[in-house]
Amino acid sequence: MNGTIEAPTIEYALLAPMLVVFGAAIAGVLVEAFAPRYLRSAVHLPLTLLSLAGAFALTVWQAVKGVPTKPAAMGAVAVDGPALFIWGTILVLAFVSVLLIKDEEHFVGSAAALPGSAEEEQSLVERAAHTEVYPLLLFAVGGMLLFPASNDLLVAFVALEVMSLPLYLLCGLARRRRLLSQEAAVKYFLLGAFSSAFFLYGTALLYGYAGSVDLAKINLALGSVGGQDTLLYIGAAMLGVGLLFKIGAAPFQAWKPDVYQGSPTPITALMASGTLVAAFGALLRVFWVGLGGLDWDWRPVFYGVAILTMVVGAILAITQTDIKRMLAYSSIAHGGFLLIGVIATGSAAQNTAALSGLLFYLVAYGFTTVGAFAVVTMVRDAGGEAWHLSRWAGLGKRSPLLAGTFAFFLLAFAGIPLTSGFFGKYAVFQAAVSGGALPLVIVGVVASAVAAFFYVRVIVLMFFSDPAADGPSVVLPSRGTAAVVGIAALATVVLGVFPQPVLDLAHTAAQSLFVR
Amino acid sequence: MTTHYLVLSALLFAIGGVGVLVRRNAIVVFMCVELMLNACNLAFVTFARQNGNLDGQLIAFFVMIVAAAEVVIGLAIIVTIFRTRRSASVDDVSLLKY
Amino acid sequence: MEPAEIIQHSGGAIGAAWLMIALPLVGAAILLLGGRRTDKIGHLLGVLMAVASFAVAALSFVQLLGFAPGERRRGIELYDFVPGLAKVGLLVDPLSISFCLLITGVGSLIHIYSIGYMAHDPNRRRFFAYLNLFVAAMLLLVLADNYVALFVGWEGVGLASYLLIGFWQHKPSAATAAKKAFIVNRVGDFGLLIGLFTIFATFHTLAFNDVFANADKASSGTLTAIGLLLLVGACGKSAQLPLQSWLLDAMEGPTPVSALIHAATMVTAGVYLIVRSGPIYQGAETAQLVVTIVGVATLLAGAIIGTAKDDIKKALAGSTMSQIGYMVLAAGIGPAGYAFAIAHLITHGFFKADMFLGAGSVMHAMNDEVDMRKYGALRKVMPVTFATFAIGYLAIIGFPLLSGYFTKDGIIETVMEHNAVLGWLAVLGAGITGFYMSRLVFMTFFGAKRWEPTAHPHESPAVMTWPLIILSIGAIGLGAFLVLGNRFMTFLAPAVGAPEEMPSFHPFSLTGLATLALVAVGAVFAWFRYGAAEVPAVAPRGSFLTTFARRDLYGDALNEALFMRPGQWLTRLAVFFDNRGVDGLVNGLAAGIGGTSGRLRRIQTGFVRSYALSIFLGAAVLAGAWLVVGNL
Amino acid sequence: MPWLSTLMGVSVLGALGVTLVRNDKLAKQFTLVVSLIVLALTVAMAVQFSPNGDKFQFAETYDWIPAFGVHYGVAVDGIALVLILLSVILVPIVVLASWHDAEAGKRSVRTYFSLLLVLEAMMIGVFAATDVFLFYVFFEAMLIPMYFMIGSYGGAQRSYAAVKFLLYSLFGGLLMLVAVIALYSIAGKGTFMFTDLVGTIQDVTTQKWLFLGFFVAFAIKAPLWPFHTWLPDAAAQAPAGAAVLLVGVLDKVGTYGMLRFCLELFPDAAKFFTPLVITLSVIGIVYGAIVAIGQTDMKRLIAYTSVSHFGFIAMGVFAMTTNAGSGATLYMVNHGFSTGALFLVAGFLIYRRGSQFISDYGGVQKVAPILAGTFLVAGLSSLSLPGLSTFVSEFMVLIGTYERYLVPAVIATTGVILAAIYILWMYQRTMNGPTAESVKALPDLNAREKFVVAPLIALLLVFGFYPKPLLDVINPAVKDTLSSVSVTDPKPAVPVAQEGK
Repeated sequence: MNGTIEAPTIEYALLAPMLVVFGAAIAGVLVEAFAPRYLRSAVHLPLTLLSLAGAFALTVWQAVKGVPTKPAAMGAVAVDGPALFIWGTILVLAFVSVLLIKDEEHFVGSAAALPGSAEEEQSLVERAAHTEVYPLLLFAVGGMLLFPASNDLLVAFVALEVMSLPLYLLCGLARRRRLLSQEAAVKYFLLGAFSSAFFLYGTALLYGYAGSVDLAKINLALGSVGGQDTLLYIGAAMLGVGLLFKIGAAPFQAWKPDVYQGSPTPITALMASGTLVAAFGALLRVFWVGLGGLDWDWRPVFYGVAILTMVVGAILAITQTDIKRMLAYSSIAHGGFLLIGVIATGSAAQNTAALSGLLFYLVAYGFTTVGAFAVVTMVRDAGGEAWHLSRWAGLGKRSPLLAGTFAFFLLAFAGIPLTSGFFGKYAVFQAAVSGGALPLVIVGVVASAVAAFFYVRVIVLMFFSDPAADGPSVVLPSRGTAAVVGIAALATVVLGVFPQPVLDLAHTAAQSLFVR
Repeated sequence: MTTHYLVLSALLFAIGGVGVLVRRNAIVVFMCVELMLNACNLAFVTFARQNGNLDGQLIAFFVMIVAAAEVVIGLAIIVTIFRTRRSASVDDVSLLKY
Repeated sequence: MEPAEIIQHSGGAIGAAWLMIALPLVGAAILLLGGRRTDKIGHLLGVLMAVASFAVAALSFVQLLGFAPGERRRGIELYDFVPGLAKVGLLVDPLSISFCLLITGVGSLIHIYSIGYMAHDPNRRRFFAYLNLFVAAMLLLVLADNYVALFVGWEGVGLASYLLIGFWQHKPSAATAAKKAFIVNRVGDFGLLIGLFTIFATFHTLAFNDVFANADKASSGTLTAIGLLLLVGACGKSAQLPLQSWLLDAMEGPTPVSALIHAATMVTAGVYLIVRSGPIYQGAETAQLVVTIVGVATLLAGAIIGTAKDDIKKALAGSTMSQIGYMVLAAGIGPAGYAFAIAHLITHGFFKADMFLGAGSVMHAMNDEVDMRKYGALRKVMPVTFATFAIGYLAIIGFPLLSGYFTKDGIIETVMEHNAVLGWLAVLGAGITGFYMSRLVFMTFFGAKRWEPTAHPHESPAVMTWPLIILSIGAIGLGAFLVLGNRFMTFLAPAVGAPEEMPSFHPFSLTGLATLALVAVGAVFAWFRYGAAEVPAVAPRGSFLTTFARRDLYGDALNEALFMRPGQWLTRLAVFFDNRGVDGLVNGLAAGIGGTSGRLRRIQTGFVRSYALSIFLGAAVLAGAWLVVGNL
Repeated sequence: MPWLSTLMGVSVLGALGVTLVRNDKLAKQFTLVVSLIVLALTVAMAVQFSPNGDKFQFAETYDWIPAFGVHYGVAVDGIALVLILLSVILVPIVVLASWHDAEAGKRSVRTYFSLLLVLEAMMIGVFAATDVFLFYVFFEAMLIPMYFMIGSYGGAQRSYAAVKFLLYSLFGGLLMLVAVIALYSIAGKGTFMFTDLVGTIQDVTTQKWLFLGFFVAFAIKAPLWPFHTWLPDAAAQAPAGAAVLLVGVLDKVGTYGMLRFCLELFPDAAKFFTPLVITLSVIGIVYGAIVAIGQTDMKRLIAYTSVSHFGFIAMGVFAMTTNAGSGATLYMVNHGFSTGALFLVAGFLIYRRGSQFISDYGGVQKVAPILAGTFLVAGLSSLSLPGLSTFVSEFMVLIGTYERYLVPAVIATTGVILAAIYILWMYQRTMNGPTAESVKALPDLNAREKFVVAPLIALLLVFGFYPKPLLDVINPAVKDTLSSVSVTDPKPAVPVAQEGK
């Protein structure tokens, strides 16, 4: 390599969706800087929604125009079938989550003010609001888009941080229960930083091994380079730590319950859906593209991780008394199920099946999750959202429709037929079985049987037990929230009865697999 | 001879990691994380030298910038929590558990 | 000589033989579904149906006599009941028609009698419905041309007896007795069912014709097994040892029911089954031997029980056991015995019905008092009842020239030829019969009045006495008519076969004289103890033997010790095991998972640093695992 | 005409309709009408069924999820047809029977009846499904409406019972799911159509594992000993109507599944496991009966009798003789009617007195003769008294089993005695003896209740004396099944010239 540096070529068209989101984010910052306070939210909301919608439109256009077969931006970013599918998913989920956020009930007036202090009163009186939420969210979404599309580890690292940092902040901005919120932020931040350090170290080692951070090059090196396997293995493991942390796979799941519980519910919804999707996208890309030649080595390791994750998620959820915590553990368990799909690699056809199954699962789970958290935002009492399960007793009698919807979401989580959750699980398990991971599937079904218990428990609470005297009331949802619940429920039904279209889409997306 | 640098970076990384585990003060914990990042930088640079390309050194810069961004966010969060709790000990923030 | 072929038949009374079953069945249906509306006509309809059915039987009989002896087995196709298993048809032959006549004839008389006996019972309609049901089921049992249909009738009889014995269900004792009767019968049916299964497994058919035609082809082992299994069934229905225990409790039912069960239906079923299944038994000596032994044992046991009972009905019940024992004994011998078995069955039907109805008439007069120690000297106040009862009594003890004399002696003679030991035991039985029947008569109709002050005995109304008179006529003459000149044996031969040379009746055989002598001794002994002497109002403690007899030879005690108590114990054990064991396992598993969860969630301490530790260690483990796997 | 889809469609539309009706009374009548329409349609379909025509008739097949090779495929053979008939006959009866049951619960009456119709659609679907995956979907989805019916409208322990029922069945279902997936991948046909899958699995070891996957699910559903403990709880807590559908129809899916899937898909494995299954069945027969004798709660007692009866059915299925197979299928139908009648009459009794405990009754026969009478008839059908249809089926099962497995059949026959004990003892304790104070004022059956019981008893009697119509439909289907398992009836020791008669 000589000193001359040739100007990089950037396929802006391909990257358009990301650029739009990031652009909107920056614009948002400018709004914060110059627009008068009373205007801000009025400007932010349409800006955010439009940008997300636009980005989605561009993604679709991209997909229709034809999936590129080689990485973009000098091999830094790969906009391929899976990436586009994941982008679409993330953008839709983000859009839905924004509808939740719109209702500023959730966010603190001024984060700097001490809880219960005069300042806070003041900020409440002024109806002050952290409208920075929107640009922050957009940055996070941008990161989510970049993360699974990043074709080299450096970009992946940057994307990881771009995605995480805003979320750290957003976690701390809850309006109610601010101590918990701040604690969630601190925990998420410290642990996130910690884990990303591992990711970075892994990158360094792999760079040392392969002489490049480009996934394709690393994969090439796997065959050629010899003698430095230790470097390779430890590096891969460290990368794994960073990615599995984001997924919340055991033993890196510890942050999930605390953060999910403490954060403002809309942010939890975004994290539980968007972040998870992005993280899985990245995981797949790193391990299938970057370390694809190594799968005989990492599959067994993930085997263990998957089993542990499913078991921990399912078992710990049983005794939870806080709805958000319970959903967090359930999302851990689902992460385990999804990992089954990651492991089910093999022939090209096999990979396609596994990948498409995984993608479908992500969509199905994403929607249901957002819906579930949206319902959580609506069940409130004096102290804000009623998180404790005991407060949900008899909800089915007070407001059958909402409780019914929530029960439906729970059944979807449990994977009962005629809900999206069932086909998600089925697709993944199916792929795993034909991939020869039968034992894993058996653990999976046992885990889902255990998991079914705590979903059912909530249904029992809502429908079969009598309402508490001072039980929580269901706030009349803002149009946004109502829309979210509606969309989620609709998606859960449609994907549960006519999954074929989405399956086809996922299949075509997976057809090309990841570009190398 | 580059192995010495690698060992050093590994040591730094380990020290940082252990620091995160043993120190109570949030700021210090965070500093340890920074230390880990810098250990990575050292590794990058070393490997850059070993592999004879500039990528590693380049990456180091990226990492510094990211680290800087992290500092901004991190301090913001830590400061708010310090204001509310009058303590920066990470062991005090343990309301969320089980 | 072998049974004749079955000729498919249609037309005439025999063609309409199904009416015999249908009529009473319809009667029962109308009365049960009709509800209170039919209270008025209930008893009349019941009687009408029974009599009509008797008419059909009589006509069929006449038509049957029209055929040459070899053509007297007429089969009637009805319909395909269970495809591949059983086509239901009727078989009208000398055997079944004899039963039909007995059932419908005596049955009708009992119906008529019941009009008077149940006059004051609010549920008389239901009573007649059940009676009709009983008759219908019994007719199906004897007319069926295959074992499935027979079994349907068989259980139908069981049901009817359950309903009738428990007719006064508000009395716990009645309800229990009914239940006991059904369950004990079920034990018998269990054997019968297995028997049918074996038959089907062997022949792949359950039709009498095909089975009997091919019986000789089957191995004697199989035939023995079938024979014994059928015997179990027979024991259940005919109250033979060891399944006799229900019969004495069955007295809880209204007296006409007892008459019906003991004389015309139910208990005779077992004898019918054995005789009908003759071809099978002829291939299995062992089975036959067992049958005869059971017969003898029961006839002695019944007699002994009869000696100690103060309850008039129970005493009669004992005698029934004993008499059925005679029939079974004869049936066990083979063609030589069949004719006598059935003949005795018919005559017994008459005199036993006569006596039971007589006893009913007495109870009716003594406001339902059954303890004979509270009777005495009734012959004057109830002349008709006494007269008819006396005839029945003389008939059963085998007083010369009355029907019992012919039929029972016939049996004893045949048995004697067949096996002396059994023969002498049968003679002994006859002697005991003489004793306990005399005892019964003397305690009831002779001696001093021992009535309750409230009792104002009176003769029963005509509707009750006329049946008695008719029955007693039968009790007098029927035996001679059937036995003399082997009339009945020749008639029956086409159905059940007959011995090579017909037995000749010789009145003054050694056996006959011995029997008479013993009976006389018994009667005289009874006279001195109960006729001439004063009968204590309360039963004396009596010897060990007496208690033994009073307690039904400890039959119930035995059942209780062997089956009931262990059964209850087993049940409790099973329930406990089910709740604690099986279900406990299920719930335990769930609880276990819950507990694990409760403990495991404690690792989520809430301290960042411990989370970090888990990440750190996780990373180490991951790397370690990777190195291990990678270097494999 | 797409008969089966129409049937399901009508029920589903009915279910939606009910939720729209504003007034409860109207909703009930509406439900009744809908269920009667479905019944009428089914009968109309049944009469067009030609017993000796193709195996599956009224077939409809559309792609549902090509990606998984899943079809919406429905059709009926003799077995499925009679079971569907059973279901649609029971539903209107149950509707009529539970006229007031829902009012006890705090939840709306409309929900209850709409759930009932949803359940009906699924019951039809599960029996009609010719696509294994579709079958599974119905198999699992069925749980949900029943779960809510028990949980919302049941007795004191309802939520415990409902959860136990759901999780237990769900667990079995998930094991089956694994087997279903494995079946699909191993068969490699790319389709879930039953007929295409038959005979695809040749390797015996594979068959064994898949068999177990299916069998356990069915054994839990049926339920077979020792997977039965959920049934007494569920049945005892469910409202009488729901209990009837639960025991009468839902559980039949288990035995039906054994006959249809376990046997035809994995014949060798089925033969291999026959001793095991027969043993379990026999244990269930005796054990269930004995435990039933010891029950103090009427509904639990009836539930345990069903455990015993399901033992008979499973034994008949796995005896693999024409008689036993047809008998078992007939048994499924008869048991539906008989237990249905028993549960409903017991329900009436309990509704009057407000207690399920046998000890709280006594001498009811005196005050409510008709109720007692119907109770007795139902009870007698449960102890399979000749003249009632249950006898025919039990006799066929036993005789068919005896042909091949002598000892099990003999042991099973003791169930005949035990049945007499548990039924008659319950009857004596509730109906006979001196009338208990607490039931002195018990009213007898009213017109509605008579209408509920009459058809059941009529069916029991009619098929008790003339089961041919049903058997003519069932026999060919069973023969076909057995031939596809390639077993033939054992030959008699003494061949008799003309068979049958």
